[in-house]
Amino acid sequence: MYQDVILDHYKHPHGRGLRDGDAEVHHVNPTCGDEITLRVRLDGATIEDVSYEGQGCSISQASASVLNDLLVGKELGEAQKIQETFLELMQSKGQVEPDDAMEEVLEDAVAFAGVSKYPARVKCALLSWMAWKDATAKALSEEAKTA
Amino acid sequence: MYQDVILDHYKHPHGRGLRDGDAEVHHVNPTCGDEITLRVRLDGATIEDVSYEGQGCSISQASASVLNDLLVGKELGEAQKIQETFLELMQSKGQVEPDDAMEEVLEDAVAFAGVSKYPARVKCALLSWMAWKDATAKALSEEAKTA
Amino acid sequence: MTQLPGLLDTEAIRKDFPLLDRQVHDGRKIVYLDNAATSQKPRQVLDALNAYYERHNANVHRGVHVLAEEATALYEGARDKVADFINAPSRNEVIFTKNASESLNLVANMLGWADEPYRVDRETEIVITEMEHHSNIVPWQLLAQRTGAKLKWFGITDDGRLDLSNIDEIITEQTKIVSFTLVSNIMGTVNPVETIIRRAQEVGALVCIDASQAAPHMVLDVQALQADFVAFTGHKMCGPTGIGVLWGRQELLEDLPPFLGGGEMIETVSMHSSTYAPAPHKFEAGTPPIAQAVGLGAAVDYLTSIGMDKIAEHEHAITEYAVKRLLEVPDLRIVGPSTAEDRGATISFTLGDIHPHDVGQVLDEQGIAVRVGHHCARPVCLRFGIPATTRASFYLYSTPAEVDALVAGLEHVRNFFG
Amino acid sequence: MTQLPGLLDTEAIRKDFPLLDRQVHDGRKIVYLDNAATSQKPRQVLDALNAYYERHNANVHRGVHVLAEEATALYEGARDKVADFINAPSRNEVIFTKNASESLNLVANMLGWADEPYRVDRETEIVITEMEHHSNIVPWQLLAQRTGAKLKWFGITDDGRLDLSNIDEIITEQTKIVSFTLVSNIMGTVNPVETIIRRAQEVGALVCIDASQAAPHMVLDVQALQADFVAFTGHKMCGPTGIGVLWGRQELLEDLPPFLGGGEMIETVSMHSSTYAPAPHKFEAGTPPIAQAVGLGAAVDYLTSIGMDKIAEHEHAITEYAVKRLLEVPDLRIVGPSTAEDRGATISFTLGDIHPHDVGQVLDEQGIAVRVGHHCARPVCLRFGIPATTRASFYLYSTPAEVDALVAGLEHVRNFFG
Ligand SMILES: Cc1ncc(COP(=O)(O)O)c(C=O)c1O
Ligand SMILES: Cc1ncc(COP(=O)(O)O)c(C=O)c1O
Repeated sequence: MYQDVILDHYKHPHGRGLRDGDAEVHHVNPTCGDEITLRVRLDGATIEDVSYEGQGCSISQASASVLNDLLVGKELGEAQKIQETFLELMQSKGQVEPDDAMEEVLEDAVAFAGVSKYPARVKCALLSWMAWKDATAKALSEEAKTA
Repeated sequence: MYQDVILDHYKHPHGRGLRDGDAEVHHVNPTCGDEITLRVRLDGATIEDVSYEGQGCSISQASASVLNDLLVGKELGEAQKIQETFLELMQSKGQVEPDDAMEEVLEDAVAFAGVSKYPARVKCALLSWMAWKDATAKALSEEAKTA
Repeated sequence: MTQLPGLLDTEAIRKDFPLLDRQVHDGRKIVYLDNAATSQKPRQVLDALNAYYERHNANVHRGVHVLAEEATALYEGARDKVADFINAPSRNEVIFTKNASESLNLVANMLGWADEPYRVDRETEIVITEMEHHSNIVPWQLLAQRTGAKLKWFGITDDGRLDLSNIDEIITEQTKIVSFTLVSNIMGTVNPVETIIRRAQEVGALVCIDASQAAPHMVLDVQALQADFVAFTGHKMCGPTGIGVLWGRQELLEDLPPFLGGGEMIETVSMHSSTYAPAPHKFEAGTPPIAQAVGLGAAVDYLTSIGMDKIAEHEHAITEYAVKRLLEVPDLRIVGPSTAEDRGATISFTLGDIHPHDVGQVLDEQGIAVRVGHHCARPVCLRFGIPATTRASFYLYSTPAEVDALVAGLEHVRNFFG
Repeated sequence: MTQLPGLLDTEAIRKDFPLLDRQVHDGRKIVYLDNAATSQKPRQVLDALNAYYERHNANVHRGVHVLAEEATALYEGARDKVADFINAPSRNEVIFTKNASESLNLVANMLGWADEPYRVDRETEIVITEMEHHSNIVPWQLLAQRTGAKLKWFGITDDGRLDLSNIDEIITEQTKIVSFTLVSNIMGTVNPVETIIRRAQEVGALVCIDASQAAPHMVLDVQALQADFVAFTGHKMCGPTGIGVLWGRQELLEDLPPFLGGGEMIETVSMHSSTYAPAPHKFEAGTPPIAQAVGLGAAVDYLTSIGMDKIAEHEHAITEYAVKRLLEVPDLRIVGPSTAEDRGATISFTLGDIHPHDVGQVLDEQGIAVRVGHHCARPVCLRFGIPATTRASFYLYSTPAEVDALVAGLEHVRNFFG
């Protein structure tokens, strides 16, 4: 399961560190103690930044790095689609062989296909993605409140 | 386990019915619902009467009848010895083969030796004996109080 | 051999159950008619237990090694099987306990510690029935004592049915919970769920169904039942001892507080406070009965492969035959419904003045295993003014020949004590 | 092969454990170092389970037929074996539960519902420690929340020992109960029972000992311990899942109220009220884990046949060797005592910055099963400011070669993430 891509992202995470954001969340994987603090900054429907800090295994760290790569600069609708595709891949129990279409959407994130065979690690891979979803919802609802 | 002696006592119980007594107790075997109400009448250290009423299986009924046979008219010390010998026999798990000495003490009650192999039935055989012990203690303590 | 319509191929089925070959008392093959107490286990279940221990044993959850993942998959797979078996809307509604008694205590305790609107307290009423197993009486007595709530119950008619004539007085606006058995473990009565649930829903009371004597014998569909909780036990349905189930509606399991605290049921723990995992884990403290859940999963597979509807049909045929044959025995009185309608394959009776202990013992000498006593339903005995009954209870492997053996055995009992 | 003084004949012992032959990941023989989570089961225990189900299975107590008597004798015989194993003054002090977590919850709930002088309420204090398993934390947190009692605890020193420097402030006249683990499941620390018990007795507090990590590994003598309650779990000591034990002093078990209500635990039931059986039955509601108790009895026989003192000696030798070898691994830091003195065969460590999940996964790929995470003792991780540890834990069948395999595996982990 430790694809080179994953190890690369783990050793050299992209976009790590907390920067300004519209909403912040703190998520924990209770079974193993992985933690992430994640902020989202939106500009209308565009994701300006996803910044994060946390501790965890290579899978959860690399996954946050890949998320940063994939989502920053995207429109929310598109980001949502990427998130859903990643979720589908991770819940596939190793049954889904990523095809070209999936690879186009997920880019580096297809490297996580192997992780989906390990139920105990799926949560690690999803930690940052769930945090992102939560933070985005929060940012949007705060925006709605101030609007 | 159903020796003829037991069946005889069951079908024709001796001394059944409640008569005057110095103390009365009501004992229940909670696992099977066997019940006995038993009275003891003492004359000094002599057992004048043991009267009883109850419902239960052949073993518990026959045992009460045998008890009445054995204990009425006896001195308390002797009765105690009979009770203890019977208890020993019943707790023997079928390991004790009653010898002449035991037979002399227990008379008909040796027929219960076979019952001791059946843990679920030992309590039936002992029900009236435990009630007798309890009632006697009660009678003595009431006597002590009024003395 | 007696042929009845609807019988299963018991010759084939009995080969799956090693214990049914057991000989007792000098070579008599056992006639096992104590299925309401516990069922025998098919080879398939024992194989699943052995395979688990010999190849996959590890503690579940929290593990990254291959055994831990296999054990977790097997354990959670058993939850899926049970969820399917009872047609649960979600697998997360299936809680593994140690037996039905724990399941019922779990419900009582959830409600005792709950906040409004579920809380049971001195303003509220708890409703049960006179035909409950002690495991569906004592938890509610304890809850009533400890909260000040009032315990009420339905009585029993002369033919062993629930007396629902005063349902509107028993179940009232004060009623928070109604808990009753789907099938009586002493009389075999199948109770009218719908009538009771309709009234409970009218007043907004929760409903808990004790399905311990139903799950082994009939199609159990928690959605069709419309109850809020359903409890049953593994060992009566071909599963191992040490495993029970509580099914509960998801919203309730989310809202209600935990019962036992410990490993597995938490989300995060600090010395100052803890938060709890979502259901079902919230209610499964400590290392669960892993092998036993796997065994129950295999039992459910086994029963499903035969078909719960077929099993019900088989038992109905046996019951009809048994009722008919038993009523031919002089002085035999059935305690409970004396026909095969709306009743399960459990038949309690008295035999003249002969005490059930004696009946059971003399039957045992002939190799026939029945249960005698109050069957953990003493209020039923009190209701009928008897100290105990003799109870014969059948299952998917029971045969008409075993009914005949029972009847012959009872004749012998009568002669013996006659 | 490395020869150490005090080792058992593991070659012979390992033949008893079918799972140890298991191959994982393309033919690697498993190196099972997750014994603190659960132990493997010897053939002797599986045989006892199979014999029970194939020949003797019936519900216990209340039965007059031969199977019921055999099952009862086996179940109660297991109680005798366990009583002997822990040197209990009376067999009636041994309560079978489903696991150690239930045992600990049982104690907490007995006290929560007890009358004076045992009652825990807002005037009283409960004492635990920071190194408890969640199963000895959460029940007391729940009890404290529900009764208003104050929860206090002993801290941990830098080398993973209990900090008893403030014992007189922690255990006071208000303390009703002190509950602590004999051996830490995360650090292996063996705690100084005597010091704690002496102080508890001074103030008249009850003492509950969590012996889950002790009973499998050392001589456990409840009389020598002088505690009031001792809890442990079957699956960690070669027994089946689904069985735990609570030992309690007879007078206490007589005085304290029941917990779960139901069949088996009653003396007599009417709809209006019930009375309870004497201990241990008072605390065993419903059909008990019969086969599991029988299996635990066989496990206890097995352990005794080898000798608990010999097992302790073996594990001490393995631990000494493992500590020495592990400390040779660069960047490896042991969390807990870094010698083999007063510690059990459970060793937690961190490996540089490599997350334990990654350590465990890469070890697993080499067939080495360790546990990673907070091991249901999150407060210990918080105390040391780490999210998790990697934990290797040994048992009577562990060998020096397995220690070597672990060390080689860790080198590989370092290279992989280096
Ligand atoms: C120290 C300690 N206490 C309690 C427990 C709980 O045991 P169980 O999970 O069997 O209830 C464990 C193990 O999980 C333990 O290691
Ligand atoms: C109707 C009913 N409810 C509850 C129970 C309790 O089940 P268990 O003893 O497995 O907890 C039983 C059986 O003993 C039963 O027949």
